[in-house]
Amino acid sequence: MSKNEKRKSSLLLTIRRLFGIREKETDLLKEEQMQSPFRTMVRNFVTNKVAMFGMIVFLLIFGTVFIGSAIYPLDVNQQDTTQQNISPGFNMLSIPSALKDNAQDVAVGSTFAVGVDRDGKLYQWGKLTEKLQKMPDADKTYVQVSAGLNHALALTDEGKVVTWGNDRLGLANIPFEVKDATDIKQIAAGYQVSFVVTESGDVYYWGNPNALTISIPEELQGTVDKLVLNLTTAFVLTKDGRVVMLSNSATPFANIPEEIQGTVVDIAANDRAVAAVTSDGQVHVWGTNDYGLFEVPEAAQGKAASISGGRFHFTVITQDGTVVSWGNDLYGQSSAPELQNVVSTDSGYFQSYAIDEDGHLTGWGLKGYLFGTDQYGRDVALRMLAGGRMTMTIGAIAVIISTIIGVIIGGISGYYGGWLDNLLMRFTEIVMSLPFMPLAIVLSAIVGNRLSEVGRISMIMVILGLLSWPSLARLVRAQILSAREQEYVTAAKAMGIREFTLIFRHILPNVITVVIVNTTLAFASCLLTESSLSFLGFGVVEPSPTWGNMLNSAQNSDVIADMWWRWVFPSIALSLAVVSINLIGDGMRDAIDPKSNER
Amino acid sequence: MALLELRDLHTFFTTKKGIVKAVNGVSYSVDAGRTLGIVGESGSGKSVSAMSILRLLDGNGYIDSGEILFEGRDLTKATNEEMYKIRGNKISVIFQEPMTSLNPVFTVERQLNEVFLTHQKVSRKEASRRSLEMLQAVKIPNPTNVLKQYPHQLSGGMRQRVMIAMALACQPRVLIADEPTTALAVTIQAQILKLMNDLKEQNGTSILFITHDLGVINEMADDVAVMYCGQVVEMASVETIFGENPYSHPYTEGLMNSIPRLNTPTGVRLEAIPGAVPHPLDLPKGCKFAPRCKYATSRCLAEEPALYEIEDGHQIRCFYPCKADRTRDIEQMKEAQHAK
Amino acid sequence: MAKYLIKRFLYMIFVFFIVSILMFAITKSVPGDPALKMVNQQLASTDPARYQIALEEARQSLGLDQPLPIQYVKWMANTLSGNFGFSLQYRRPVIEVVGTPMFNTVALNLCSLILVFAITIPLGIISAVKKRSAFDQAVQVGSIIGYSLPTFVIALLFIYLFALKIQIFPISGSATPGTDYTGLQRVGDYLYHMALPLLVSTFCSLGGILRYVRAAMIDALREDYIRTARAKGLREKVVIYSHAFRNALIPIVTIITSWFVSIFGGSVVIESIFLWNGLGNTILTALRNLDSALYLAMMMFYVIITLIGNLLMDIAYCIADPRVKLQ
Amino acid sequence: MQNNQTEKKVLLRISHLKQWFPVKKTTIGGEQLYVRANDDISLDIYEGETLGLVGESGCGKSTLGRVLLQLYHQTEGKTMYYGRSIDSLAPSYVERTLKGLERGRAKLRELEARRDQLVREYEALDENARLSKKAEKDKAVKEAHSLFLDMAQLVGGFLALDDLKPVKELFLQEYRAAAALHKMKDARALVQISRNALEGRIEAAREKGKNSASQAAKLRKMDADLSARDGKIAAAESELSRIRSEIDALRHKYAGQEKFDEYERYRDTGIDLAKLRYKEMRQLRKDLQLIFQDPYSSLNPRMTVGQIIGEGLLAHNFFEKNDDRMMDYIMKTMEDCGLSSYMIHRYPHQFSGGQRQRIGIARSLAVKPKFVVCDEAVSALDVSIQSQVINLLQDLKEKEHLTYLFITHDLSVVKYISDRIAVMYLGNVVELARSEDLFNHPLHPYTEALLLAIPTTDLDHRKQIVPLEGDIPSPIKPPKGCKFHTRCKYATDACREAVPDFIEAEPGHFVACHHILDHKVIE
Repeated sequence: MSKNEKRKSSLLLTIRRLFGIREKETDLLKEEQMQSPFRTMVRNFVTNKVAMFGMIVFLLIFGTVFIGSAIYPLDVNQQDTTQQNISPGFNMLSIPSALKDNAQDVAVGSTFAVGVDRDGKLYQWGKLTEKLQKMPDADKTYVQVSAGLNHALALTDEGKVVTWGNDRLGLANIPFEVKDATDIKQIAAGYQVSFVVTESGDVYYWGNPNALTISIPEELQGTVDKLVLNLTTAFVLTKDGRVVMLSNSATPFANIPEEIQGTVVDIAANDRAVAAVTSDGQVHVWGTNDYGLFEVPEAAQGKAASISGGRFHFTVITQDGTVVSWGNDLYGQSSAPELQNVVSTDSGYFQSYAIDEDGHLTGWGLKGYLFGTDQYGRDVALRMLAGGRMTMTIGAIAVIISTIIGVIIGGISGYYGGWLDNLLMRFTEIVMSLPFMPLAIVLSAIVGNRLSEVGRISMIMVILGLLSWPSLARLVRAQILSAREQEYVTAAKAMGIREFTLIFRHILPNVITVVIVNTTLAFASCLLTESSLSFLGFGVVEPSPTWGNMLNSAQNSDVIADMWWRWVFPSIALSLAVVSINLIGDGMRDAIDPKSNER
Repeated sequence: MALLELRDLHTFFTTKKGIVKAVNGVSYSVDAGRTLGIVGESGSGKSVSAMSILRLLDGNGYIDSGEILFEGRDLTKATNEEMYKIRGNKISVIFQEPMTSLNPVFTVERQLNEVFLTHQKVSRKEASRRSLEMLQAVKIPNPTNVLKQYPHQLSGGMRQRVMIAMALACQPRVLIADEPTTALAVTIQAQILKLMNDLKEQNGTSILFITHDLGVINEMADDVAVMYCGQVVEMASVETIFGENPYSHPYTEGLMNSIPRLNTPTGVRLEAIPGAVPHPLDLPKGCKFAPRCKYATSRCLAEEPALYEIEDGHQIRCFYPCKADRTRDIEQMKEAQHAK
Repeated sequence: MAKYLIKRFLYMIFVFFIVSILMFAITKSVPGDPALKMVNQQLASTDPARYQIALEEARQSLGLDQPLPIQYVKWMANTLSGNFGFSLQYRRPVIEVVGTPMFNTVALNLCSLILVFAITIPLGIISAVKKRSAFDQAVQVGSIIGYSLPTFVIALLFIYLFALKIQIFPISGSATPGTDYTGLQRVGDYLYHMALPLLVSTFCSLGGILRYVRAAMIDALREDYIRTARAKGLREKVVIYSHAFRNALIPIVTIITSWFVSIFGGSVVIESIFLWNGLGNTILTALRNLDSALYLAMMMFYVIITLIGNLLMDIAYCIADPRVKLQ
Repeated sequence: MQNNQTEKKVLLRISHLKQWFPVKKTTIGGEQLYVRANDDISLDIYEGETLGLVGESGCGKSTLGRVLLQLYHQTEGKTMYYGRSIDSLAPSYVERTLKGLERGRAKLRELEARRDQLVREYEALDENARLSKKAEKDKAVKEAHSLFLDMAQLVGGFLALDDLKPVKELFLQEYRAAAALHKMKDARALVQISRNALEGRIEAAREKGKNSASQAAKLRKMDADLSARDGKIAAAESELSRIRSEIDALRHKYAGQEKFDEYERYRDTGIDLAKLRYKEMRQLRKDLQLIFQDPYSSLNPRMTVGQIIGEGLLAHNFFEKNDDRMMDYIMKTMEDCGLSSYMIHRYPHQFSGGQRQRIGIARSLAVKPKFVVCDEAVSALDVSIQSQVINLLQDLKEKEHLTYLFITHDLSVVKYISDRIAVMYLGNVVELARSEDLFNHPLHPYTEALLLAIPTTDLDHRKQIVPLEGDIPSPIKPPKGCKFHTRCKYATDACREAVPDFIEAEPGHFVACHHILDHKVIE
């Protein structure tokens, strides 16, 4: 007969006995057991609306942070210059309705897209800088568009080129050849540069010459059929179906497979690789094989008609007019929808668009960022999840450390007293007289410098833990002292209870409740300290995020003023967390001794 | 014409669990120059009734109905302004805990002076002089030093003397003494009781003396009101209560028999009152004392007796006030049961 | 009293030394050779020999060649004789460097101290007297939120509101650049710059203190002697503001100092946000440039402040409460 | 009075008990002050009596009660307990003393030398000079005596022998035998309770109509074990008695030598509580119980009544943990103390003051004590409840043959309940007598004053209270000489100088006063 069975049976026995006495005794018994002090505490807490509210909020935050960061893991080193400081919102793919079924050409920019409809009207959508918003005069009719990082080009029916958006670095001053030219065939806007290709096969470009390493060999002029760009360089497809890279730097881009030369019908470049479609519909990819760019899907291989490239993906139109994308699919830019008789596509950055023969325009890929991006183009929302987890973990572990130390020291000096007590209390006072914040900063600055990231983080925990235990120690000591003075402890002693039982049955229960409350409140304050440290740059440092150091970069006025999303969201999260925890702590205190909520 | 008279006073407290009827229809009166002793167990509402007189009920307490007539005017209707003028001036109080009833951060002098400065148009110097006189009046050894001292430097007895000095500073008509000696050692209690008696003789102050100690009541009071569950169950002169008397309330009777007296022979069993004071939130329907009363009949449990004058100056709240009768009845009942 | 002070003082000295050793040890564990900062780095390339010599001289002048205990003793001796060493980053003796920051910090914190109590005490009293009234509830919730919000969040918010949206205060600094005000103008400008940091640090402290004042007041109002005071016929005002508050003051006084000390430390954040040239800012820059002498001095200063704070607390306590006798 | 011959059996003998509490030092190097809660108290408590202890608040009566139970570590003096023979506990201090017997006697010789010298000096002095010298002399006498007692109590007359070695060996043997026996008995007790528990379980099973063979077997095994142990114990006992007889033989040999006989008289079978270790005392606590004044604070709010009462039972091996019979026992105890047993699962806060006090009483009496200290057991209760509790205490005393130390400040209660009464003032027992004697003609001025100060419910002497002037002096710096002299109307120089001895003025009536009252107070 196992132990708890025994216990059960004895309970049953008593209950039966209670039945024996009188019927109503049983519910009386229930009602009585409801009244155990612990139950009462719980009831007090649960009935305290404010505290429960805090509890719910905290649990929500906690859940989101830990589950969320598990579902959407953050690559701490992932950055993207093309996506810097994008404001929150999902309008990157929101094509103007006027254009939707009447599209002629579309071009994808870093965070926006430009399109022209069959009547030659210009449209643009997505996240537009002020300069981009200044669109060229609408009375002209346009035939072709192209979008760069933060500027755009358009070609009028008279074959004139117009440019808008970023006008620095000479992007504004179109060279006179281009101005005079009447036979412009292709326009291409890139990273701080603009290109045009003429019917006669000549290439002209202007803008920041150092943005990409470009050298156009003389003999090439007059043979160019098409030009494609990525962030680092450019390639041309000659009229005789050859591919030439417009730079002689020895990048992986350079090793163009020889066998395809002369048979190429279309090329595309993204920032990892270059792809060419040969007359037999084969797709050849070279460069670096990230995101499985080299693994051309079956659907495309051998049936490819034309191709276009985004930042890390390619999109192919097959001979039977369907669309296939592959490569980086972080934002779904490589999962192309089922489309029929597509005539043209444009893939750029993280979106792709396709136009079919009746001018229906479809787009897929990155819609935008929930909480925007920061100065390195990192998704704030993602970082907040990871950062939240970091902050809370640090806080929790720090609290655990300090609680352990505090309870042990407080307990020893409270229970044994005498010289030991004296010693420990002096020690506690000394630790208390250390200036908390400065010392924490100094320590993390000095010690932290020589540590790995993990080491640094764990050091922060330790520092917080080591500096924040004294108050708890004192509290525990006081509690134990008062508990030992309790009459019922004397009673137990007089009864001849074993010392062990005395401690665990009569003294500790008084302490534990207090410890719990204190720990909760200490958790809140640890969150605060950690984030303050990180905020000052002496806690957890980039790239690994915490709510504190996400605000670190928000310390200048333009960020505060114009890029509100970079500080508002982390602030709200942190504040909510701390407030809710404090509410919980308060609730607990009130629950434990109802007199205190008189206060 | 009584100096202070409570007429059917009801003082209630609102609590989470419900309304506590601490004082539930209390009427008693203090005549000029006499001492009314109020005796009762904890929770009998004796202190509350007294605090209602000064309208010094804490937060959730309020006077629900009834009159408090002092010098002919009803204090329940008096404005705060009037109450300020009465408290400490016409009616003053001595509390149970001399240890905590004095403000620890002010000197005795300051706390005494305050009384004069509030109620009499006098200069600080004059106030100090009178304070000194008061200390002398309450027989405090070297009063000049005590004036300059803080309460914690005084012994319990001394503090209580200071309290008395403070209370009697303005020669009040009525002095409410709320268990003034409960916290004191026996010999000190005797000193304080004597002092109060002497001062009463001197200034003819009426005293409302509240205590649970029948002995003290016997020493101090001229008239006695016995309270139970927020009601006066018996009121008479102290001789009637403690002396031989044909009439009494069973509760009073019980109290008298339950406490051992010096002349109670050892070994003889005490007649204890069974049970405990009912919880203020579920008071019995009929006579509040019925559940513990050995004479209780079905009538007692059903309807509540009123306080009425059985003989001149002797009021009882009981259907069976005559000792002899009710004991006989109970005997007969016993026999009847035996017969069965 | 005197006896107590002496005893306490001795104890302070003891603690001071303990902490100083700790600090010294920490700073000595800093990587990098401070001597490098003193020597002209061009020499390294042009004339390595002389560079080495110069370096050695620098080391000697900084006393880095001696074993740590000796260095400590020397440093202590200097510190006690008022010489806090040489700031490498300012190339000036530390003592000259810390003057202004110290003033700025003290000014900032004193002002916020005064403001905080000017606000919290009346509020606390009222909400204690009107316990569980709507007003009180509001104060309660407000204060919890108040003391929960991180300093820097408040700071960013206030900058956004009062410096950027409604441009009434300067964003940062302690004086308008390019101006050479004198006299009152200068003071005015100074205060104008102090306003925002002051506002923030005050706002951040409100919650905690408010709760404390309220609690202390409620406890005081519960005491028996309050009933006595009422029974004496004292007006409610007198009862609350003279009797109750005087007693509530005892616990309040004791936290003032400890809290004051803590905001000294806490003002690091505020100072760095508002580029307020105070101790906090100085210590940060000193750390960034590994200016050990400087931040060592800073740390010791903080320690001293804390110790003195504790002493003041005891004295204040004894003054506030006649029952306490310091001996 | 140490060894007054009396037919009544002494249960507890307190001699020269002191309990001083150190006052927290305020200054460094300042002299250490003490609260002299108990200052040199000597009294006997007889089996089956109720000894009343009265005095004003702060006179140290509660302290005395708790010192008896060794809840404080007593500063000085002896507390001998006769409820058990010393070898039923075999406390370690016996061994210590025996081992150090020779050294002890050497020390004793020195002390005695010093004492004799001081006494001689004292004798030489004249009356009032003596007064100032008395304290010093008494101290020396006491020191010598207490050391002497430590040893004499154990070895008696043998202390007179020149060569203690053989005796020492013999006594050590005896001790070891006793200790071994004690161990065995404890072990047996543990087996016994688990056996009982098993039996209980088997019965419970039988009620349910189940019969477990394995359990029955187990039971049989245990019984076998027990009887085996009994055999061993018997052996050990015979061994012990053998050594005893040896000692007796020896004793016989020396009997007649007058010094031997003189010492022999001090032999004492009592247990010196102050010398016991925590564990040893813990075992004795079963016999010595305490009922508290404040029923609210003396019950752990986190435990149910069942747990509170059961705790002691478990601690003293009455039952095995979760033995169903314990429940029955607890419920029975509760009913005995006037609590309905269905309340067993209630928490203290669900009871009224009177019921709580009953719980406290039940807790103490559940472990079948011999001696109970009632520390103001009724003072915190309402008048009408007081008498209930007093009656309960009386009944239980009858039933369990208890001995009470009844501490209170209420004279009428103490007179009603107690056989003898001790009056305390400022840490001293000033008078001790049969209660009628004390009330009829008190011999100490303080007692007299106390009686006059008590307000009574008797009409005839109302308004006759004659208060005692002056305040109670601080127990930290009590007055020199007779502590009462500051308030005593009969005080003389003698009182201011010398501490009066606690003498038996009339048979069974002890008093400590220089001017014993001859007149009667209450006719």
